[in-house]
Amino acid sequence: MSVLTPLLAYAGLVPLLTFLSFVLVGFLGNRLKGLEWGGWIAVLLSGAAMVVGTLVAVAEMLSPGQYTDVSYTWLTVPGSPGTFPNGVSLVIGFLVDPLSALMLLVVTIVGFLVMLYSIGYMHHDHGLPRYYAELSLFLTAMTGLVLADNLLEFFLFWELVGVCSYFLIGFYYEKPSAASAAKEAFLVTRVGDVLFLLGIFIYFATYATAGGGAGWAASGFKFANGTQPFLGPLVGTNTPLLTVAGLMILGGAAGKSAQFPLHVWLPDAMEGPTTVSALIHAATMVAAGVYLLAVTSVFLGFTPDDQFAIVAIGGITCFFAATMAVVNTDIKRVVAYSTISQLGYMVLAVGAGVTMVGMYHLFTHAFFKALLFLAAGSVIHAVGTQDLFKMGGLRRTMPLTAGAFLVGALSLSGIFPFAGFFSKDDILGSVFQAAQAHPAYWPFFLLALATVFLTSYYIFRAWFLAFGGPAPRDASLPTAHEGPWVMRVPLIVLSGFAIAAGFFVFDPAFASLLPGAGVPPTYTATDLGLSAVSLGLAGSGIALSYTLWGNGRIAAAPTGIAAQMRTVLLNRYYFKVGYDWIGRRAVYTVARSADFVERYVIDGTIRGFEKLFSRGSDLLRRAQTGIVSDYAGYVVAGLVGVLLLILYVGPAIVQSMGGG
Amino acid sequence: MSLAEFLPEILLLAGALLIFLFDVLGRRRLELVGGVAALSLGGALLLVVADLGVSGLAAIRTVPAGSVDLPLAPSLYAFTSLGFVFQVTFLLAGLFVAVASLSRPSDEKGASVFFGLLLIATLGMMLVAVASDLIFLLLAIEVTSLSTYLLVAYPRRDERSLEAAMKFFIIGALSTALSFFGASLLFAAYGGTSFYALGPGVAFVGFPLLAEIGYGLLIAGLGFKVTAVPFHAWAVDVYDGAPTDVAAFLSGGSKKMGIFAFFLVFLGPILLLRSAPDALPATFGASLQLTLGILAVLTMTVGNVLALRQKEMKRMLAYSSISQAGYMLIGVAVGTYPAIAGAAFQVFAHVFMKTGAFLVVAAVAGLGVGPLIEDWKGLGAKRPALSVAFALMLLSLAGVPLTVGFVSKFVLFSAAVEAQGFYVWLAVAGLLNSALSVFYYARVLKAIFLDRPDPTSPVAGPLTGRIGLARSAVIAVAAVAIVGLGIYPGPVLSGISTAASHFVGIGA
Amino acid sequence: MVGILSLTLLTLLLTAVLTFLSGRYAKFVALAGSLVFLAEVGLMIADFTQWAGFGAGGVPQYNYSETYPWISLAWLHINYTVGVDGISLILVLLTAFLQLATVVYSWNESKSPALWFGLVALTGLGCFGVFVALDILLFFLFWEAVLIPMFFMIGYWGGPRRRYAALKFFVYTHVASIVMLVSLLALAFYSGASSFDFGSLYGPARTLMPATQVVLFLGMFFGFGVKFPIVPFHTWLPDAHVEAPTGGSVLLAGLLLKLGGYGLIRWAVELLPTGAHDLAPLLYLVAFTSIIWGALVALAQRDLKRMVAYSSINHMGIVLLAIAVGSSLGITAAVLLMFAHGVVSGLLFMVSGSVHHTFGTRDVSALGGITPRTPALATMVMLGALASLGLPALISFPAEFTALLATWDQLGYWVVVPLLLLVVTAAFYLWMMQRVLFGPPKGIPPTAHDLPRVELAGMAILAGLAIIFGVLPGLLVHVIVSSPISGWP
Amino acid sequence: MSAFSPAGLLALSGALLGLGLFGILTRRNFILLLISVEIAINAAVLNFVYFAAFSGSSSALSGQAIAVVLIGLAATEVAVGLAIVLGLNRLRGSINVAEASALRR
Repeated sequence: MSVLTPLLAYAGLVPLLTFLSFVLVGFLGNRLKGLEWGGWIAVLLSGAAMVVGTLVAVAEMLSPGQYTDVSYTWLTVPGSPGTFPNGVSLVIGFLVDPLSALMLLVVTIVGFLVMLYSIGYMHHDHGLPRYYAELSLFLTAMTGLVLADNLLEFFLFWELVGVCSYFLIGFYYEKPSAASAAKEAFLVTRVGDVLFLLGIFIYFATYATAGGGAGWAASGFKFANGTQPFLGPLVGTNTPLLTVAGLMILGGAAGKSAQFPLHVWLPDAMEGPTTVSALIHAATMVAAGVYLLAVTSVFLGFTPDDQFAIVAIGGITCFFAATMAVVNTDIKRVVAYSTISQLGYMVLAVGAGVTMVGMYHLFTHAFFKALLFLAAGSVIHAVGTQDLFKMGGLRRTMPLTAGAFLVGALSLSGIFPFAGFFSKDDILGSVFQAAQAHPAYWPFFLLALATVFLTSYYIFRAWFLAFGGPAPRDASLPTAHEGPWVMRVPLIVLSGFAIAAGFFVFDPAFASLLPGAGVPPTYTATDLGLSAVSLGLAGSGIALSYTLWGNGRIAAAPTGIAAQMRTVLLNRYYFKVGYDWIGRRAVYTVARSADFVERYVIDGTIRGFEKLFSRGSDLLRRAQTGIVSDYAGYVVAGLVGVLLLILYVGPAIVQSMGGG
Repeated sequence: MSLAEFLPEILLLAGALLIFLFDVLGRRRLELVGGVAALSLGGALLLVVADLGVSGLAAIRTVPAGSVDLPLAPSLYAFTSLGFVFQVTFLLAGLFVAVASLSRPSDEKGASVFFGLLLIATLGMMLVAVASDLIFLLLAIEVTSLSTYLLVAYPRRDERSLEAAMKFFIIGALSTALSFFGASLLFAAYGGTSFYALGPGVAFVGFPLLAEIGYGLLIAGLGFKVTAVPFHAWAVDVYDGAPTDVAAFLSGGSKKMGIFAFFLVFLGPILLLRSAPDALPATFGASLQLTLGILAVLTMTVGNVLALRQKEMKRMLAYSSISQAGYMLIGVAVGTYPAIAGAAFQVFAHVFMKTGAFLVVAAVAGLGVGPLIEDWKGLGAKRPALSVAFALMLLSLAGVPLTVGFVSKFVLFSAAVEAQGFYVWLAVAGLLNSALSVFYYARVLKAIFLDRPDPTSPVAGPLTGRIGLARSAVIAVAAVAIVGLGIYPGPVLSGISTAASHFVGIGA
Repeated sequence: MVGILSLTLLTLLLTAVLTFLSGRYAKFVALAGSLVFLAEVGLMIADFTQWAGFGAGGVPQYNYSETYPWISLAWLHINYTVGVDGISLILVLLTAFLQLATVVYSWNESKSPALWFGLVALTGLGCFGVFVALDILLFFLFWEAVLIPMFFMIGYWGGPRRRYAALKFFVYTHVASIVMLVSLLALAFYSGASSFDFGSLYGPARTLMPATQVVLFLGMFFGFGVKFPIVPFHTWLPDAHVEAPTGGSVLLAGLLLKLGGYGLIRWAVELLPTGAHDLAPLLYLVAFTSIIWGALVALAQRDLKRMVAYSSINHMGIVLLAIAVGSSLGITAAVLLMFAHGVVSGLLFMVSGSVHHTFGTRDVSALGGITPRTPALATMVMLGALASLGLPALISFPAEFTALLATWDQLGYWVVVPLLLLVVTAAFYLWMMQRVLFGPPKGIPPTAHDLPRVELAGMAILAGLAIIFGVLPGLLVHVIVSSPISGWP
Repeated sequence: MSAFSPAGLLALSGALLGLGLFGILTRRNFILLLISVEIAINAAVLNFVYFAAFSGSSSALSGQAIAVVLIGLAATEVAVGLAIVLGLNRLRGSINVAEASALRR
């Protein structure tokens, strides 16, 4: 306990502050030209949110393991016999526990820095009130997600961050590619969301009455019960149903964190402003998938089968995404692929049972990846292109940016003593250990190890192409220059984090935010050996990169099988093509055929009836000849008919119906 | 037998004789003869209402309460509450037509013939309502038939009227022959013609086949009156060709008489089946009901389908009239007292809707508007009150809520469902048909209220003709009754329901 | 003493009559009437603490109930009986809001305004009546009464094929009501209930033989289902929507479809629980068909209104699914979803209407990049679409979530079907937004202006509801669960 | 009375009715139609007279009386029919019923 502990109950202030920013900027932004269209309000309030967020995190550090939950009933349905005998309560609440405190720290700090950076970066754009409002709303949703005290609320904010991401990717909505990318992002993550929902249903229904008292359902399906997990991880229950539930959660996480095979949207999401990429598509929202896995593993737990699936997805993704980064020529997309790849590492760690190690990497990654993006943004801001092959020599005109990018790249590559080294190394070590207990993990460990080489190769390729060499390869580029102070300060701060964040966990107070195996990392002989191997791989990656691309060199285009592989990689393994085919061709064709059936078969039948009646009317009226003898004929025919009915048909029918 | 019991009928007869006397004396002004007719109809109506036991009118009651609703003894006539209800209906139809006709030109030729025959025809119907013997019934029907043939033909210079009368007569005579032949076969089978002899609990003397054929012939013969399909074809031509006021009377009166005749003739075997299943071939009652049910469905469906694309207003109303007869036949086919009550209420309601509608058509024709539905375009703006009244009548015919037509159909179809089993399908058929009917009523409403008049149409002009006070009053009364009974049908409906329950011998 | 329900009926009737008679001041009368209506409903809700509970003999009681004999024969007892429970109250609230929003939105109606606003008031009257009537005849009377104003709205103010659409709408739904009526009558007579009152039907009906219940339920399911509408009896809906004027569409989608859902819950499920239970597989099948079909066909539409219409079929399919599930969670979800759909589809139809008169077309592929020119309209398009595809913090989300949770509870993995179709729903709305709102401007006439103030106000009412109750669905659920349904197995 | 069989008589009256109906259906001349109707009615008269011979006394009207009334009715029918045919003949100059078909459909 400390003086700050009572603050934990007010963690809800963080989303509230940013929501206030959303409302103010959203409604008044158009009249606040002097305040950068409300941008400064957003900066101020996100700064306040950062202060509160940091204080909350510190308070949590000072009371290790503390669970503080404040919640409000959202809706209550009374019980009925069956699954929910005591009714269903859905609540909205704010839970501060070590994990959420850590996430709060990341989100508010990066959020504030990006907001500040935006003042400079976005200065010349139109629609700034919209931008700042949406970004504020995003922070609201993201901090809400972080503080969610139950899966439903988690999902609620999860969707909201998704829609903010949708709007921000589509910020330059006049560009068809941006509009299309926004839609794609929404749709692909939606697939994951649907799986996530199914997972929620399974958990909710399965454990409705578990957990003592009136049961989990009646208590709002909360993660925590005051001071401890409500249900506790379901260790030892390895039922198929729970495995499916875990897989569904993994599906949701894969959608949000762009894991294989739902990774396609993230590179395209780079259509949004670079600031958005830094905040949403590098540091926070995409990490929410990992956070989801972590939260699930802490409060609900995964079955062993789930864990294997998670390890597999993580391992495949980190390698698979890295390969695509190797050939890409767009500075932002290279960084985007590296994000997917790094998220793969985190997923791998969570799957391997060392959740906190994954979260550790999430923490360091948020800073160095945001740094990389903001540095890239600085470059784009200066030269107006994202094509690496047009750039060159920018270290001369933009030394700070070059330095920042270098710090980010070193951290990403896992070079000692940068932040990335500690966390990534921790993952490799932990998975190595886990693989000894679970041999099936070995291939994925090897993939992760190989990725270390690829990572350092592609990120330094990007650095050499952009900053190395004498001058830009495309002479038509404008002369680059550093951005204003609002852009430089975040670069400096983030560089500081990218260098130092790795050491934080060696402080026990901070480490209490990551309570679990593997944090802080230990360094046994095996670990040191593994570190040496990975450092060696990273170093050789840098070396190869320098050989091929250093000093303004352009490597010769590959030939033969390598060229073919390059085409495959440039086409992203044809995943996008395939998904497009499913979406545009398969589903749409089915929809068109349904429409055809709708118009001509279903509705056609109805119209057939209409015709029948009007034809019938005309036909019957033809019998009204006006000639009385015909009418007499009808009478006689009717008589015959009536007699037949009474004497023969009627009795037959009546008898067949069983007498009277 | 006391003559006083027949005071209403005598009043009608006396009125008719007085009118013919005036005619002989050369006093032929329409107001005079029409006034006599209206007064005798009104007086008779008052007396019959008193006979129904309506409180406050006991003093002028002519039939002793103790002789009403007695079990049918072998006699020529018997007084039943339901019969009185039908008498009220007939008299209302006659009165409406008579009063409305007062608005015709006072020097019109043949006025005394018209009003005299109107009274005689009503008299025939009144007698039908008290008949207790098949021959008495058929003769009473003949009284009405013969006078209505002549009523249709009374504008002697009109070729259309004469053609209509000719058709009416030929089919009518054919039906008469069939009815009497059927009656003779029943006579052969039962050895008598009293409904008591044909009714429940009476021994059957032999020749079951003759009885069945006899009933079959009677369906055909009486089917003519109720315009049951396929005995209906004359009706449209006759309603079309006849003077519109006469058509109003035919649809409001003579058809209803047919329904009552159906009750009298066919309820016997149907009820017999229920009380003594072995008196006739066991399946006969059911197969009779089946036949009547099929006839009902056929009638309403054909009537509606025929009306769907009809372009002339009068013919459309005539076809719709046929379909309405189909609904009423449901009551006969079901044969329970709620169904009879439903049919009787439908008959009662029909006076206001259909007779009223024909009277409006006559009024509009008097304004110089043509016979086609499209000639009515834009009338809503020119004659809003008349148009709204007409709209109410059509909506009521369609069975739209808050009109009497809705209540009557609701009760009728409820009753069919109440009988359960096979009869539920009659309700379904009836309801589907009422859905179908909405089409052509809506078409008329659209023409009147939504469309603009053609420039050549009289409606586009000043439309200065007068409708006349008497006719306006009748139309207004009918419209008010439609809404009034639609919102609060309570007393009338429960009276009819009680009467129907007595009619089948429950709680007599 | 006239109770508040009768008073409200009277208010609506007076509003309708006065509106018809007040010529060019009709809109003011209609607005005043709608506000009074809303106030009365507000009073009811404010005063409503909980459902009246079961009375003697397990007969459900209703709040604010009134009974007067109407037709009383030996074999036929019909009363004027009205009353509400939580379910009806919520739908009444929806009625009041939608009527107000429609009046506001169509404030500038220039074609026979007296007639128009009168018909709007009549529709409100009919729907209100349906939701509060507790007697077969009274219920049917209001049920049918709704058709007439809607018929004229479509037939007189509609698009080029309005006559066809109006007739189709009328006949289709009328035929269905007839089947429903016959089933209700049969229910009354076969059960031997002492009157047509809901209360006196309740006990006898629930004890009917299972076979009878199944047949009767089937009839009612068809009758109510066409209003839903259920596939394959749904083709009246797209035609009616496409041709209907905007206000008509709003009321049609927002209120008329709810009549079907309400009727099914109150008159079919509640009275024939065994029938509902035995026919649940059929209901599931139909619900799934509607969900899949609605979403798929919507995906192939280019006309904005048609798209929204088919998405309505999809959403009402989920309502049906939740009703079929039948647990208290399911029924609650169904009612909440009906409220949600009423608000959201109303908003979307307003949006479609405004798109049409702003740009002269509703063809999604003919439009593009309207956001800069008409930001308010674009915002509303976005809000409507997002609400419809189930974005949290907007009203559909809590409803869909509870509905699907209830579905999982009963059906297990079948819930994947509606879940996957959520992706398709998202797909067509996103495609529509991408085309219409984003990209380079296209198909924008030089005269196009942003929303007139009244249209924006009408939308704002609904958008506000979508947000308020999206954030605080508990306010609605608290009322909904206060009904006999919530006491169900 | 067991020896009594009405078959022969019924055949006769049935034939008469059939003849009348045949005439009504085939003749176009109004007068011939009237005669056909008469024949059909007389089939019923024949039945009444014949079955009256062995009917009990339960009937309020004896068969013979009915027969007489029916004959009178037939005469009235003819009178009305002739009135109509006269009017028609005066206006159209023809008594062919098939030619009077202005009212139709």
